[in-house]
Amino acid sequence: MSYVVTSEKEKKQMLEEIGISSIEELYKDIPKEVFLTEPLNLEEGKSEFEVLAEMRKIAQKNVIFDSTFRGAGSYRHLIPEVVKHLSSLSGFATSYTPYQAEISQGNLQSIFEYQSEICNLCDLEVSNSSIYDGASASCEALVMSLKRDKNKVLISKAIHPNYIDAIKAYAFARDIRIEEIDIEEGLTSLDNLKKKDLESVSSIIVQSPNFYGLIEDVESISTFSKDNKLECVEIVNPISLGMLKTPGEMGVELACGEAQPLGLDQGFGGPYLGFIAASNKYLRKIPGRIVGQTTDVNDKEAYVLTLQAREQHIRREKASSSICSNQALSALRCAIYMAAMGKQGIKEVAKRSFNNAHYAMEQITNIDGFSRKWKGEFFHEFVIDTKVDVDLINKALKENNIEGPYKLGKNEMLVCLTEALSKTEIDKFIDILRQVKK
Amino acid sequence: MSYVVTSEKEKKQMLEEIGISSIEELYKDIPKEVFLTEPLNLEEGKSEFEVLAEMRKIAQKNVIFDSTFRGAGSYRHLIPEVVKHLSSLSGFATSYTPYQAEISQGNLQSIFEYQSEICNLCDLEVSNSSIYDGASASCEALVMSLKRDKNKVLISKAIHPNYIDAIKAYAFARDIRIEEIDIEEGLTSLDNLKKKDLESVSSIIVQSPNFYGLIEDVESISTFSKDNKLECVEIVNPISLGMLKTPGEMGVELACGEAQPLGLDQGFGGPYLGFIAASNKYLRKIPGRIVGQTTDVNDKEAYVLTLQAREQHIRREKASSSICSNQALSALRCAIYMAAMGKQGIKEVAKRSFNNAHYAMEQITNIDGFSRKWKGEFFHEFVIDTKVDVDLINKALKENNIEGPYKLGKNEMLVCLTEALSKTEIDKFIDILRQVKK
Amino acid sequence: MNLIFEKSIENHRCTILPKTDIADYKIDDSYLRKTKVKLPEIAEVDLVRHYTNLSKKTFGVDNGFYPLGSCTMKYNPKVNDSCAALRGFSEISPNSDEEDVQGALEVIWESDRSLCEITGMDKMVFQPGAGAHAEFTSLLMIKKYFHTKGDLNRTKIIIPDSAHGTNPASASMNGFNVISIESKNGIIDLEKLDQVLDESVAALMLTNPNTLGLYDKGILEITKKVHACGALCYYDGANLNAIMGICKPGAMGFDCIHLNLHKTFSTPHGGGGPGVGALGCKSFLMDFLPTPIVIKENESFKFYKPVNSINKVTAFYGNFLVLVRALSYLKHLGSNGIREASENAVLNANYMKAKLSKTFNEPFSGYCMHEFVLDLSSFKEGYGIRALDVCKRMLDFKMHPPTMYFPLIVHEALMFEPTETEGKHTLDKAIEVLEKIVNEIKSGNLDLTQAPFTTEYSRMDEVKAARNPIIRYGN
Amino acid sequence: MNLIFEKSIENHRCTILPKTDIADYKIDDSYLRKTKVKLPEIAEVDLVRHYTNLSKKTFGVDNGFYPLGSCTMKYNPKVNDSCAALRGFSEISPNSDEEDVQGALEVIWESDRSLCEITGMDKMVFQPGAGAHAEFTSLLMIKKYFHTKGDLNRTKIIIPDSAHGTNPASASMNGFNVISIESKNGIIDLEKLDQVLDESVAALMLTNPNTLGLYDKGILEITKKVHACGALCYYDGANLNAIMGICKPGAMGFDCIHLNLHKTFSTPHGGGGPGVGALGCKSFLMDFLPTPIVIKENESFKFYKPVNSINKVTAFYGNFLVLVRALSYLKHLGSNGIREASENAVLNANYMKAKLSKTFNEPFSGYCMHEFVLDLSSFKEGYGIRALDVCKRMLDFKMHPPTMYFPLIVHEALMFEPTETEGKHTLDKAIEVLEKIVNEIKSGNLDLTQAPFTTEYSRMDEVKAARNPIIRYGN
Ligand SMILES: Cc1ncc(COP(=O)(O)O)c(C=O)c1O
Ligand SMILES: Cc1ncc(COP(=O)(O)O)c(C=O)c1O
Repeated sequence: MSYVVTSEKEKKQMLEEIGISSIEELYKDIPKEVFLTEPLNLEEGKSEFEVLAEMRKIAQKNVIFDSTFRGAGSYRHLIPEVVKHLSSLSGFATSYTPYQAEISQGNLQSIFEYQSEICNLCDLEVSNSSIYDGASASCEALVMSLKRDKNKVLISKAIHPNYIDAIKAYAFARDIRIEEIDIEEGLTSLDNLKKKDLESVSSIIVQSPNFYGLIEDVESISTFSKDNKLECVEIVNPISLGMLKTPGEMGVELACGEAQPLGLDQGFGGPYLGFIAASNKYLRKIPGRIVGQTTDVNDKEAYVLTLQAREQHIRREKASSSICSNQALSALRCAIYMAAMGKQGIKEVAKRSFNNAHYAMEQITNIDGFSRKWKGEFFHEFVIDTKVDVDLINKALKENNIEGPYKLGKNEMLVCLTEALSKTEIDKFIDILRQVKK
Repeated sequence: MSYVVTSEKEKKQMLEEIGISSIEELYKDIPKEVFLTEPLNLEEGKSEFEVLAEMRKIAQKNVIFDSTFRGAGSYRHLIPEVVKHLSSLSGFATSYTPYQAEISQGNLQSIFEYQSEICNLCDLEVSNSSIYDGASASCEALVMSLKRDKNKVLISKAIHPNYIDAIKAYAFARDIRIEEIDIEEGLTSLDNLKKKDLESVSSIIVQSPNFYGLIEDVESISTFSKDNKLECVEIVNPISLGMLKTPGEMGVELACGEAQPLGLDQGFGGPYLGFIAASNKYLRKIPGRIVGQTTDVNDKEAYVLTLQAREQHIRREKASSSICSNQALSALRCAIYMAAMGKQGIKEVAKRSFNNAHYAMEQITNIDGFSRKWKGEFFHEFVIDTKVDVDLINKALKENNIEGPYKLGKNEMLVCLTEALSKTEIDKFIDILRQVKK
Repeated sequence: MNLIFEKSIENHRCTILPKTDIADYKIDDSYLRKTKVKLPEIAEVDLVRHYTNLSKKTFGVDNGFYPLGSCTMKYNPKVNDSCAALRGFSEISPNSDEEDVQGALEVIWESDRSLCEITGMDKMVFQPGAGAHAEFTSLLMIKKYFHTKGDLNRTKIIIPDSAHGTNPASASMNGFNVISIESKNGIIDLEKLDQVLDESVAALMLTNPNTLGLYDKGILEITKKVHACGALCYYDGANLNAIMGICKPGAMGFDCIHLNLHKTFSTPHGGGGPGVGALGCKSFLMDFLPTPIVIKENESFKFYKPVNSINKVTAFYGNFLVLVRALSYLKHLGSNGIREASENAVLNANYMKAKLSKTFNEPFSGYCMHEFVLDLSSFKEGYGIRALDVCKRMLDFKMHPPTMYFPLIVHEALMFEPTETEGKHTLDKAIEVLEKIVNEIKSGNLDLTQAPFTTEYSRMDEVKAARNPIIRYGN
Repeated sequence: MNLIFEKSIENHRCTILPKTDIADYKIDDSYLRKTKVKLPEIAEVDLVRHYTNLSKKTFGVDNGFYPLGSCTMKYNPKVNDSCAALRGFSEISPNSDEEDVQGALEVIWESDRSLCEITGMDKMVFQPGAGAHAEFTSLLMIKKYFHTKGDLNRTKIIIPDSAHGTNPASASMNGFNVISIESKNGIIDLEKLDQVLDESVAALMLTNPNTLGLYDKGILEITKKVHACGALCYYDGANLNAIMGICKPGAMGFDCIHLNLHKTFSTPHGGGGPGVGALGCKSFLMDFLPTPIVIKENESFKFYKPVNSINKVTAFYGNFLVLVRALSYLKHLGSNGIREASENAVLNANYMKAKLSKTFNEPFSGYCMHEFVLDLSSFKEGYGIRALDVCKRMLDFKMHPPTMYFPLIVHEALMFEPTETEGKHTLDKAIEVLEKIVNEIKSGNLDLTQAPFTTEYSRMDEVKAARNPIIRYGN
């Protein structure tokens, strides 16, 4: 079927009104050479019942593991049902960008609340309404940080490799040179950083907790940046901010990252949500939509899209980014999640993930042949060196319907634990590791 | 947890306002002898995540068959996703009986529409807003049909046995005598009926299509009733009315039944929806809520609960029934289903079920050792006599993830087919029957 | 808003069935419908708009405070809906073989066990569709119980005048004579009880806490007296939300009981239903339960038919998917949470009562249980403003009014049941609104008989609706 | 409505985590956050009311007509949402092993194959987050393509003045110089094109049908010319809804393309997103696609890294669950349905245009594709009423206004895109409303500069918002 509403009889009336006898006449401007005479080589249409059954079969080809110890940029956190329910309410789901503020206050207010929550979480002053995902948000933040006539950016090698890939793509586009900062004990090397030629450098980008789960000394890096008049961009896991020092506290004025941990389904990688939070000085440089508070003509408190002069539909080639459609519904959902977990809940999620990871680390490293690769403090992920082949470990885990750690190398794995794991699940995991070893 | 909202601090303020120091003081009227000092012997509370996981495990202990040939009062029809979506919209789900019409017009209008659709389907003039289910609706219809000083009711033996059980229960309650009408070739015997002593009989109840799927000669029974000044109640499958002669057309003034086939989940038997439709003469006898059209004081078209004088909250022991909470949300869902299928769709569902059943019947009876028990015309269910043990057949089917027919006896089964089955599924079923036989 | 019929357009379609390879079978014309099927013809988009916009015109618990006394309009946790939506529950047939629906039987069994622990009953079943239906069923069991004993003269049911209308209605559906006894604030006068108690009485139906929200202190004496004359005690558990984990109806001397799972156990009310009428009884009545009941035999669950079963009151096992929600809620709350819910329901009611007693007359002073009643007669006398008017004015403040004119023994009654799922801030807001309305009444500046003023619809012409009933489109 | 922060109350909680048996681990204080986490503290019931009531203040396609030109606000079938909600899609990690996510790869593969058939491209990927992101990515591929060829002087992108703002913005994000060429009604003037075409041009970006809803007849000549000078042709597929099954961009001579699956393929717009920027290209560009792409090898699906990949533009595979919806839609419509959709989108637009041409000025006459533009300059001149005022007045009639002031080349533009999912009755209603508004303008009885009159909120003070931006609570 096709969701065409009009009946044949009505179509006739419409054609008459237009003054033609068939719809094809409307296509007269299309050159004959390209006008299709054969139907598309696709299957015939199906009823929704058949489609749903088919899609169900496809979905069943994916494995949903009972427990997972794999993170690496996409995390299984607990998502309250109320969050799913509220974010699918039809007004939110089926509206477009709130151009008509009078009939979009629900949407606008909820984005304003989202912006506020992100600012609060990061201790910063400005947030936009969303960017596609963490990687693209990092790229946009990089672009925000660029200084005139300085076309080099230093990036930590401990940033998520997929993000580095994206940064390299954006850098190629903008003719920016990327130089990587070495790592030392799994952390961005301050020594290496200090040795860099800063001549044409605009900014430094680090991630904390970094790809390996380690907490970076962002404070020193941001101080170094300030001292050398560089911009410092921190990519941060927002859940960690329930517990760890914030960008704002560390003097970072530009933070960004992936908000998936804040209540979004893992969904094979999307839709996720890139966030950017910054100090006031970036207000007119930040890309994407921003909602601001105002009043209507009757002085009723209300919300509108504001500062649109930054955006492509007004500035065109001079816009700060080309972003138009964004991740509004993801932002709404994260906002609902943040309110559902609330001030205390978000701390608990962070602390619980931290505790689980530390308990597991202790247990794993008690097993012969398993050791931590680096010793630094970490949040909820850590790297284990193992004498056993990681593939073997993961195979054994899979047989128990457990998704094993992220493989970094034949004998190196990135282990992740969130609050979604119970002690029983962790102990079972440890047990299997113990057995594989033998 | 407990969904208690108030914080400890607020509780203190509240206790102060009341002038007490602990909640227990509020319970001072409860005799010491019964005041519990031990906690309830139940498990501790759990988080919603644990509960959902537990319930998921329990749900997995139930088998969802790929295809089913079992009906017998609960039917697997195709339910459009839009029906599920719309009937769960929160205004509908979380409101109570629309006592405050000014803020319940959505609810009231939708029930009014439901009543209209039921009337249209049955060709009758009056419908209430719902009864618990088909069996209880049949009992309530029976009660409506009672005449003063006549305490006997004739019921067909071909009515669904569970309904007969319910009728017997209600009859015992009301001190009504039930007399069964024999069946002949699977149909209510007109001969037997004509031989009954009608002295103290109020009414006759038949079901069509009856429990065995056969279409009863309701017209003759209703004529017989009229001739003998009896009331005639028809229990009817509403989906069949997309195709088959309606109660109204057959002179029946009181119809009732189970509306589950109109878009309700099978859900292990409920929530379903009992409907009652009747001619105008029953208007003040019909139990349950009724919505009527009116205007508000500004002359705006609107809807209200009406004719409430029949109901328990006003008439108390003189009420037509004790029903209070009903199946409003089921009625809403059926109304949405009826609109979604629409005038043509409902015909197609009926016709398709009919065709599938007739095709299957033809195929089955072509197999040696399978024959129809009775020869009458049927809707979408029919009884097969088989030389093979029905249990064996059903076991073989189950191994193919097919739910077999309803077992009537060791060698007798009630086969049901709806539009949800494709030819491929039916052919597979037939194939298995063929093989079991060997 | 236009009716869906008015939006119907010839040959518009929403849902389309799969293609089929099976040809049409013939059927004799005499079987066929000749009249038109007058269902709407409407496209999916128009269907969605119709109902989405209707739902916006329906105020539910998800929209605001809903202190509808006696109805226990708690907030309904969304996780319960997710449980009920599991295909393993929603897509199974009640006619499936026992072995294929063990999970469903487990739901019934677990709910039974938990609710028996909470109420002090021995067995609980869920076949009745709602509270009233369970009342009817229980009384039927009582009737059959006496019949089976050969005690055929028990034709009366005693019901206090404060009882819910379903009580007398259910009794008379069973052919019993209803003996209404006068109560004081719903509290049974023991002397009056004595006067009506004799061998012709089958049962007493009691709501405790009663419909005024008061716990009847004399409860043990009452049930003793009833038992003494050979009659049974029936507990209307609509008000169980006050006493879960605090005391058990079973211990108070009740022989059978109904619970409204849609109230106390937090399943959405759906605009009037479906609910579940859970029916519990002591073991001596178990043989009379509607068939089948679920029993457990070596780790597996079975259906069982009680020997003297009253048969059935619905075709299958009641509103099962509603029961799933209630069980999810039960597991969620657990032992402590259940008691905590009751305590806070009572706390909330007393707080509102205490604060409102400064502005309103109460038919009685002292503590209440989970709900309380105000008497607005003085406003009617003094200012011509009725309880109804106050309720209609409340609509302007985006809250649902309390129950009006129930129980019948209080004139101009307003019955508030805030429930434990409302916070102090919500109660404070409601109190503020009510005080404001009282000021409006006293100042006389606003004609409250015309309220509400800001809602999309104004007061309804109910007389018109009843005088010339239009109850379907196109008649 | 109060902000959620204003509803926050100390120690109120919504979601509670499971109990844990794992003790707290110590961490050096220097790592810890010292500032307060200023998130709301709110109970589930209050959270639900907040958002339920906010959703009621948000007009979506489910509430009414939404002819927002260029945005293709189709009705979004609910079955698509059901597909996306399947746990097998929503609960899988993008970091899972290939063998465990074969279903997900199948979704990507099948979508790729179907959309290539529809567009005439050779490969389609879904990593970009939306249309603009796909534009950026494609231009990056083009840039890398020329770099790899050693052709380093192609620094220009030609874009007609009628283009969407994302086109020039995406070009300049890639360091290209934007050469804007004047068009007539969005139609390319071949002579003007000749003037700018040379070896410094990397690509032409074209929307065809263009943003005025016109199909550029000269398309084959245009792409030929562009190719002749060694540049590539980029197709902005935002308007594909007009021509599916009718003609293929690939056949028109385009080398790469983006599609907005959230438009043409009917996934809900979510208040601004997420969408999917599907990116298609001819085989000679495949090596440059973002990594990884999905390939099929003996019945199983694999990830593959194109040799000259531009790397990545999002971390994983784009907005996958949105893609699931689009695939569900594709399967639903199938070969015929897809063409039917386009035909009827065009029919609907032409019907509205024909009827409205009696009342409004059109910047051009003749047939349009799936959308059309009205020019309201004459009302501005004659009556001082702007396109904006007309839109605001439309709000009173419970419909969403069309796109205003786009494309920029038409002053006082109103751009209507009814889409095929609207019935004639809805168009007729909208036409009636617009005619009524024109009468109001002409009669002068109503001051439309003050519209809307009946909505909950009136016109906004946008200047105030921009002058002193308040973009978060409590600053
Ligand atoms: C005290 C009391 N008893 C019985 C009932 C009847 O319950 P139901 O509506 O579930 O039939 C109610 C319902 O409001 C009630 O409040
Ligand atoms: C013609 C045209 N091109 C590109 C875009 C950008 O697409 P998106 O919003 O998905 O980034 C749009 C969106 O409105 C459009 O209309």
